[in-house]
Amino acid sequence: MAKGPYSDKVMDHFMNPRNMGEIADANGIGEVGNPACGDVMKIFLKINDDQVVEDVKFKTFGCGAAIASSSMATELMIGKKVEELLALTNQAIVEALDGLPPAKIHCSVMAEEAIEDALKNYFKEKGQDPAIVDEMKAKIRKN
Amino acid sequence: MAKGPYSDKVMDHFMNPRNMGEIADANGIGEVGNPACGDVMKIFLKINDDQVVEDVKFKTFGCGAAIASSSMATELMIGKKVEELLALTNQAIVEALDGLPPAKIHCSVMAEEAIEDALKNYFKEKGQDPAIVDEMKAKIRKN
Amino acid sequence: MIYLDNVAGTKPDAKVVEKMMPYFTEHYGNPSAHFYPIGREAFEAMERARGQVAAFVGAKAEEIVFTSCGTESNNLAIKGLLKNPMNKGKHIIISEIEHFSVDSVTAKLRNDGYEITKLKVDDNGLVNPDDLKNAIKKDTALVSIQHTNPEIGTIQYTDKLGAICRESGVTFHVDAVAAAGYSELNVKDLNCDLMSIASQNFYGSKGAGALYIREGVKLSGIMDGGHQERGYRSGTENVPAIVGMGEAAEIAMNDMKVYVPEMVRLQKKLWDGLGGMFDFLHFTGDKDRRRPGHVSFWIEYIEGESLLMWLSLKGIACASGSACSSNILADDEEDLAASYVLTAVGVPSDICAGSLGMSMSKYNTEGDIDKVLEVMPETVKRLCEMSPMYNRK
Amino acid sequence: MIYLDNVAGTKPDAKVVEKMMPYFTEHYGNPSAHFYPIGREAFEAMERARGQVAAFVGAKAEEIVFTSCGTESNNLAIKGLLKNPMNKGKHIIISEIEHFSVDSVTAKLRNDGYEITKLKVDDNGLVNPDDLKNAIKKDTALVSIQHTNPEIGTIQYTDKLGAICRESGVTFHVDAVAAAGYSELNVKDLNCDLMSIASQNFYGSKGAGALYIREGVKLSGIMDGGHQERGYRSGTENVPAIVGMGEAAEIAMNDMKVYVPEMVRLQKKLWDGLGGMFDFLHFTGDKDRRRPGHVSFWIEYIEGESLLMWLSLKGIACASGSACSSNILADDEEDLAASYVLTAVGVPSDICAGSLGMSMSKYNTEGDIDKVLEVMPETVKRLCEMSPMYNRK
Ligand SMILES: Cc1ncc(COP(=O)(O)O)c(C=O)c1O
Ligand SMILES: Cc1ncc(COP(=O)(O)O)c(C=O)c1O
Repeated sequence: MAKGPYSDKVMDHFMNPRNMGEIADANGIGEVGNPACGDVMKIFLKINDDQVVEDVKFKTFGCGAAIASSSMATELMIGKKVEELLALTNQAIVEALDGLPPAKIHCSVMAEEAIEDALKNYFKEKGQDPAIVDEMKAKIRKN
Repeated sequence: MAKGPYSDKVMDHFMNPRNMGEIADANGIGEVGNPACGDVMKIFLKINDDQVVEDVKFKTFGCGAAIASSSMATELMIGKKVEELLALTNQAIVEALDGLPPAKIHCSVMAEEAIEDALKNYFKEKGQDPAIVDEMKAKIRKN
Repeated sequence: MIYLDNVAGTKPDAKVVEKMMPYFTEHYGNPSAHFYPIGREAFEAMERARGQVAAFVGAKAEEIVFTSCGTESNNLAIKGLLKNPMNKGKHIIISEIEHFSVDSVTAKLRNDGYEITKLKVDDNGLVNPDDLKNAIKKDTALVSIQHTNPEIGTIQYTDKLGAICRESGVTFHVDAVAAAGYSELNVKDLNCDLMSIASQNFYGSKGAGALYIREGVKLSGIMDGGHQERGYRSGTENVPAIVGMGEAAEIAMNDMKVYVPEMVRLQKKLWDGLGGMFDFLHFTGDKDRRRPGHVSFWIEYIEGESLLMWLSLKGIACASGSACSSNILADDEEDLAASYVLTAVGVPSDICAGSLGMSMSKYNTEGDIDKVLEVMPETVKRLCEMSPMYNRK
Repeated sequence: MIYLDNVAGTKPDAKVVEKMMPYFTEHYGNPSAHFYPIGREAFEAMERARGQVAAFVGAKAEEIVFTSCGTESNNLAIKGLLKNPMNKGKHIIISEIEHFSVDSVTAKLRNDGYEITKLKVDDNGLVNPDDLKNAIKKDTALVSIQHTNPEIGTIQYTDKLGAICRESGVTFHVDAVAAAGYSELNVKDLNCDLMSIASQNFYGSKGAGALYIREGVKLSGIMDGGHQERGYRSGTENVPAIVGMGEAAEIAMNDMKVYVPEMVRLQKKLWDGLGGMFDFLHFTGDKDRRRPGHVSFWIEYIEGESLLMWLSLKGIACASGSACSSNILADDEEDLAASYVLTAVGVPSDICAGSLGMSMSKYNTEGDIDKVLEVMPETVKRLCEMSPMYNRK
């Protein structure tokens, strides 16, 4: 049987998405995209006091690549520290999925942005300035 | 088997041309066309004292339609009086051949012209003004 | 696999393939070679096919020109007419929901000084004939309006549009690629001057299209060369595909009265089944004036491609109206813009991301439709659960 | 029937037809439909074929665009380059003996303000590379010179012509339609930027051609629509024919080294046999630089079509170089002008009315050639007897 435009990994995450759903007591929720563009991605984070991701879930309205990117992103996030989350680039997601068609790379970018948005909301909820996320990210990525 | 662009009659006259050859003692020889245009048609007439075509032969350099038109023309000429020859139009030749492709109609026109040329030479040989042919033709065709 | 994307091309009829075969293996000659049987056979087969296609659309054989596909027919109709020295008009009228091959040909002509009017369609995808009447101007050279829309299935009032064109002396081109084999197509009844069809849409093979050119309409060729097809279309003719197209036309002409009513019946079953299933499923196109066997819709909360993928995994092949999936191999994201057809029929782009089209062929069975109706609920449920928008309501 | 008109198209290889079959009967999907197997299979088969064709000409798969025939490839190469906004040049160089599809495309471009230089050929049909060097100007946009002439068989110094173009930074298009399958075609060795081939000339089926477009060369599409073939060629792809072309390319690549030398041997036999037969038979084209298995000539006193017809009646199918017979169905006689190729190679039009071309395929046998050599004397004798010019000498 002919393979589709997506890798086996993408198809696996599309058919069997990991960590799909919501977290009732999430302390960081990120949402990016809008339906008019065909994708909405929402990420729910539960970060413990050691700043480690204890639980993560997602809901995604979008194409196969968007669903797989969200699913893969959550797998890569669990058990990670906040700084590690910020080091997680869209390329890392693409690689973990064994690639995406060029026209679908933006889905992995959305996943990265959703994580960032969730972390900003996490800091905001803690009363901190969400801009800290940009600073941390800039520092991490410089190295 | 698929038929060619030519009718069976044309093919028959192409494969088995009637009256092909020359007449040593012809008293009217007509020649039209030139090789650069792809056709040369030559008609040899032997006309007796009653102005009846006793014998006719042709030689033709040309396509299938040219050969068949010459051959058919000679068939239609034999035993005819001079006036009758002048009444013989290219359409009559085309009809006798069960038609010719539009691009090949000129071959039948050449046959008509070759007959005319042969008659002019016949009258010239007899010491008469060949213009008589044009006059006779005009008169015959008017009716 | 249950194949429900027949507007993208049908399975060729076995009788068509059988007729084509000898033109690969025996009668492989070039139809321009009239003087030996192997060429002459090819030529005669092509002319027989021309007669069959002509009969199919109510035209004379001399009014049919073979092309390589529907797109080429549309390009030839439009560019051929406008670039012909006899044409003086600089104004073209199309509708908002034409196929790419009409829409982008005319868009490019804008650069050459042509003015394009795109007629609006109503929410069912229909052009209002009065709008056409009002849009025609002194220098209107061409009206090109499709017969049947492949994405939303709507069938225009082609005969009325044609009558208006004829009254005004404007050339009327009908893109009937999605219609041939499903609607009666008589060029006289439809009042058209030019009509495009493509073989692979009615059980012929890929590689052959045709353009009807009404006697007296002056077109220039768009492919220059050895003057095949009376100069309208140079290049060695695709004899096997053309022979197949002739056969397909004849079969359709004979069998449509049998298979079309059955397709309409199955369409109604699918429509009613889906309509009763979810209140957030919205049909697109006109309910009555539509291609037999064609059902198209969009679903709130659910993106088109992911639905398409799930259905494919369940063994159902259908079409996504979202440009997103059809251009998945595009080099950049700009090609992922929303379907202009959906926008034109007023589908709200803020809650719809891609529609789905199911188009049957004469080969689909009641069992196929039952299967779709069985698979849809679980598939839609699954995707709704995953959607961040579903619970918001 | 002994088929000796292979420049007009070959009998498809049985292996090619076999490979094509499943794309009519099973994998009939539209290759743009990536999300279900029946479409994806079509897509992948097409891409496999692209790789095969690319390997055949020494290119990368991305550099191959599929078209419907050689004529379309030539149209796309020439119009696509010149109409692209990146092109500024207004001067085109071709030879006097190009195929109609190059000759008439460029002739039409004259109306759009392009200047055309037609390089003379010598009596063997060869372009002198120095003439090309001298003809290139500052605003030369394109040089289009065929690899192999189908009528007289001559093979140009394509690599040298290409080197000159490259040195001058001018785009070089090679019409290799009559060459593919008979000469080694490596786009790098030939220094070309664009190259046209057609499947039916090397044991593929009708309905598929290809254009090699060197990476970096900017072309506009000439068929507008759904952006298939990366926008170079919109329209549903002829998948079966494309699959066949890929297979034909692979077979040719593997087998040419076996069948080409044999074709050269038979060609020599035919050439020598005919040459020794009549002193009024004149060969056309270059004796050494010629398409394997191709012998062409004209005979004093004898018109081409009648010879062609006689040979056909004797079971031998070959080509007449006289436009006369190829346009037998033309509406008027103007189309019956003498071949410009013969004129260009200095054949005297006052004693020559049409040449004959015999072009072998890999399927011709020694027996075929023996038969031709047996039939020719009686046929020529017959026509000489009938010719009013024969005895004049
Ligand atoms: C040199 C050359 N170029 C172009 C063509 C046109 O190719 P097609 O007939 O596939 O359109 C031919 C046809 O034989 C040819 O010999
Ligand atoms: C309405 C319409 N026009 C034109 C086309 C283009 O036809 P083709 O794909 O044969 O080029 C299509 C294709 O499905 C179509 O549906």
